[in-house]
Amino acid sequence: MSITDNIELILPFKAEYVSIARLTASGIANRIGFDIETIEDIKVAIAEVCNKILSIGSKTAQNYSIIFKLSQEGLVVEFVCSDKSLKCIFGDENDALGVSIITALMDNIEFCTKNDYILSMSKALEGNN
Amino acid sequence: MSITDNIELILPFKAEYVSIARLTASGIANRIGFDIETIEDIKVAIAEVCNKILSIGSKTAQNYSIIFKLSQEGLVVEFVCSDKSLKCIFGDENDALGVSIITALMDNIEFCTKNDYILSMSKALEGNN
Amino acid sequence: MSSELNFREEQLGTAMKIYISGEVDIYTSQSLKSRLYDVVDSKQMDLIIDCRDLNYIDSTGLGIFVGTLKKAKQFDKKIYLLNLKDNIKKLFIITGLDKVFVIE
Amino acid sequence: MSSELNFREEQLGTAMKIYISGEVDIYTSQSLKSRLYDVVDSKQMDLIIDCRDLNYIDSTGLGIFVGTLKKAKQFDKKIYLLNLKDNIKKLFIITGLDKVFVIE
Ligand SMILES: Nc1ncnc2c1ncn2[C@@H]1O[C@H](COP(=O)(O)OP(=O)(O)O)[C@@H](O)[C@H]1O
Ligand SMILES: Nc1ncnc2c1ncn2[C@@H]1O[C@H](COP(=O)(O)OP(=O)(O)O)[C@@H](O)[C@H]1O
Repeated sequence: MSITDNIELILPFKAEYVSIARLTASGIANRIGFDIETIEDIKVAIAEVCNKILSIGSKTAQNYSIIFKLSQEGLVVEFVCSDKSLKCIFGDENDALGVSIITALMDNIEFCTKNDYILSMSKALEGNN
Repeated sequence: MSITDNIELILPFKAEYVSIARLTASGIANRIGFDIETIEDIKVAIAEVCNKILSIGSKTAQNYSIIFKLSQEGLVVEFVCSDKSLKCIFGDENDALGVSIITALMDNIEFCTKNDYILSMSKALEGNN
Repeated sequence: MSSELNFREEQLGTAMKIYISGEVDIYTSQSLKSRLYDVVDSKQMDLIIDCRDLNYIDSTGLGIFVGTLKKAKQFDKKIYLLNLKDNIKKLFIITGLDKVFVIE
Repeated sequence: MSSELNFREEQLGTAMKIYISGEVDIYTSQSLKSRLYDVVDSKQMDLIIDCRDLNYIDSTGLGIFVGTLKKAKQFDKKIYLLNLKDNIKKLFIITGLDKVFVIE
């Protein structure tokens, strides 16, 4: 059984901080041991989710949270917000580009979930299972 | 009056994640508009505090938090942990190097505080007040 | 605030060449949009976008390229994308936009 | 796990030259400590540490340099630090360690 370490980044609902999410994601993916191309992929996918969360916005929440779950198997990324109206955030026609990018770059994505998080996605460390 | 945005990074008590703190700190300092040398200074000072928190460790807490408060005036960084025994963390003779580094690189440091955080330090955006 | 996206333009005969450098993301994309739309509207020429120093682009930026292309087509003009880095070319392929633009 | 700290050694007459590259922090510092202590103990020579590719060091790493120097002095040997980058030289000056080491 593999130990999981959680790292959490909490960001304001502002476009200027998505670059912080990208940078932190790169560092974490590098720390786990992903190769450079996969680090870039994870970074891009995370930014796409941040973009969408920001484009919807929230009437009640000031910030949202990215939880990185690191293990020997790889990385799981969960997006969380106190505003529970943020669910199934992808779906309208303008999302086609973002969705195709996320889907191509990550292994598994839970777009619509009954769990507490907005969205969850994962990348395995060895191979593309 | 200046708006303050908070960014929070929550890290496990593990040495391998201090590099994530450094990277996130660099991105935030860059976003605020600090020059390259000051970005490096902030990064180094933050890592020194993380090192000390890790070297003490905690019997009750799994992780600690770095809160970055961004404004037009500059950056305030607070270190927070649910383990309230983490107070006045610097002081023994082995801390001389770390303390001299932090003190030289940051503008103001609250080493021992009655507030909820372990330690707070700040860097002003314009000039070294 | 450090500037993460920069432009440089030069006229090449009947085409406009634009160098984009830095990162196009949700934060910087508005300046890309106004710059590209502006050039298409005011010049009404073919557009050559040189991406040799473009390090990052997201779906917001790709959408702006698409929007620019639609505008250019109104004037019967083309858009050429030059020197895409591998990570960026990958996004064009993933999204199928490699078939929409002339990528060289 | 990517490797953030690397070493390369070469013998120069009666001195050992060590190239340190990457980042010395609380996580990587144990490998620096065992490497430097090992070289001092086994070779008992002057130590030339070339830091041209050392990008980062923290107080943990500085402390290891100090510890290595103490060891070296037991054998009456010196430590020379070469090609410190500005950000690292700054830390030696701040901590007063620029007066303890021979920095060239
Ligand atoms: N997945 C997609 N495939 C093709 N075109 C897309 C896709 N997503 C967005 N677009 C197009 O990209 C363009 C983005 O334009 P936008 O930057 O929003 O400015 P505007 O809509 O004001 O022209 C729109 O024309 C939109 O139809
Ligand atoms: N502020 C300081 N000034 C001078 N020497 C210091 C300072 N802080 C730590 N040191 C010294 O740096 C060395 C660090 O050694 P260390 O890596 O902990 O290994 P060890 O103590 O096992 O030799 C110690 O000899 C310690 O006395």
